[in-house]
Amino acid sequence: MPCPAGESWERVVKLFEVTTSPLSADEVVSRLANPGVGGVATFIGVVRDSTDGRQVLHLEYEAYPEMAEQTLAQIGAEIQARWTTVREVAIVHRVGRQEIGETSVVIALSAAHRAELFDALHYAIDRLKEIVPIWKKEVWTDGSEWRSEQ
Amino acid sequence: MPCPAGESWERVVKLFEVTTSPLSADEVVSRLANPGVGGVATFIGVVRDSTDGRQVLHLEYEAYPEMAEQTLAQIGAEIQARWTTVREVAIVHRVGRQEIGETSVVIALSAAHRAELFDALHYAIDRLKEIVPIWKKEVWTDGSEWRSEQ
Amino acid sequence: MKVRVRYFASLRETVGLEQEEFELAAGSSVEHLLAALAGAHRGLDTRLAAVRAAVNRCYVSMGTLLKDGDEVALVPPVGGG
Amino acid sequence: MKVRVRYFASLRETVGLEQEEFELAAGSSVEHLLAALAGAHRGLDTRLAAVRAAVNRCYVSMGTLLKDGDEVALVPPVGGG
Repeated sequence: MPCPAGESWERVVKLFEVTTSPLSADEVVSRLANPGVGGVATFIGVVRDSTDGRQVLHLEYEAYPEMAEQTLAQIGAEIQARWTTVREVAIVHRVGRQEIGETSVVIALSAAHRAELFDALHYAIDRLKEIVPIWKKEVWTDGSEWRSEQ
Repeated sequence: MPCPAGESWERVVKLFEVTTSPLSADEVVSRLANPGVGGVATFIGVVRDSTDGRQVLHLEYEAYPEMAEQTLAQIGAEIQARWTTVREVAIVHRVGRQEIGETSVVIALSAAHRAELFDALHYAIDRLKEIVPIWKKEVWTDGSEWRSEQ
Repeated sequence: MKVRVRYFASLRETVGLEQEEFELAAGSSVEHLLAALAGAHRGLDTRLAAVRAAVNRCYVSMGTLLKDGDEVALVPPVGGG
Repeated sequence: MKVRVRYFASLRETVGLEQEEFELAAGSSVEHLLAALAGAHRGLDTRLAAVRAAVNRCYVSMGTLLKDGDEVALVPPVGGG
């Protein structure tokens, strides 16, 4: 008699993910877990209460999720090709409604030697804002607008 | 009759701290809490399992705690003087025995605009290793040694 | 041939659809598709200059030829992070 | 005058003390103190070239004059992070 179906014994870790769940930097960093690594750098995007002096009530993020995860993985590959001391990359972006002060994105990079982490981290967030199909709508008391940095 | 002594209603947040407790990046980032901020970058030091190919069992960190907290605060002040878009800085360093994979230090910086975060973060960890009176002893199966990058 | 067109964010609101099946002549390019969509959806025309196109989840140039069953996404300026 | 001397890490192990009160002639500098400590503690002499000194928790140069009650830390090469 075959074993009953159950949860897999494997822990499946997604390094590049779009999710509606709240984000934790510790949790994203734990996806990199590797005791050989000496340093991790993260970028944490936080929902701001204003842009251009206008009071934001909350944000709505929308994604093309399949392509967003694919482009996040592409950014990871670009980084590892360009900065060879970077060991692992994880990027998790939250979508849906988000309140002021909540975390919208966590980028985490690990390296045995830290020198290249910082340029790579800067590249990761710039590139995310350039190619990843995720959009954000600011909701004010008197209206709303889709924002982009482009 | 005076009110009985009790806990203060104020939440006292230490931005620069030496502690024996385990560290959380989320917790250190929360010390910066400010809804006006759009980006946070962190550096997370992780205890490595080897240096120079030698297997490390665990590390022992020792500090001159009063001076260490004072020099951490000095690094924060240096950063805010040099990179004016950096809003807040928090640095928490753990001391005592630490196992492979544990977090030894968390540096967190916030800024309304992200461009300067990465250089400032790089400066913070380099400067920490230069001036903060904290020492680390590697313990191997066959001995131990105080390490420094200098 | 038929392609599946997906709309997001401001374009989703302009068109009023998340996606649709769209019938095209064989040999059509992305550019041909966009022109046809602009004819079919009021208000889309003026928005297309800022739009990038992705076919099967990869960005492509406007001259890229489409084939039956392709998923074509109209990507307005992104703003994650 | 008396100063409090604090030892850390490898120097703490060399000297076998975490701290001590040390009697010095008035007008002594950090350099004078270090020379006196090297005379008092076997094995310290060869270690001093790599040591920085902190007085009352601030790094100082070797020529800095000490005063009664100062806390002087001998800081071997640091290695936090």
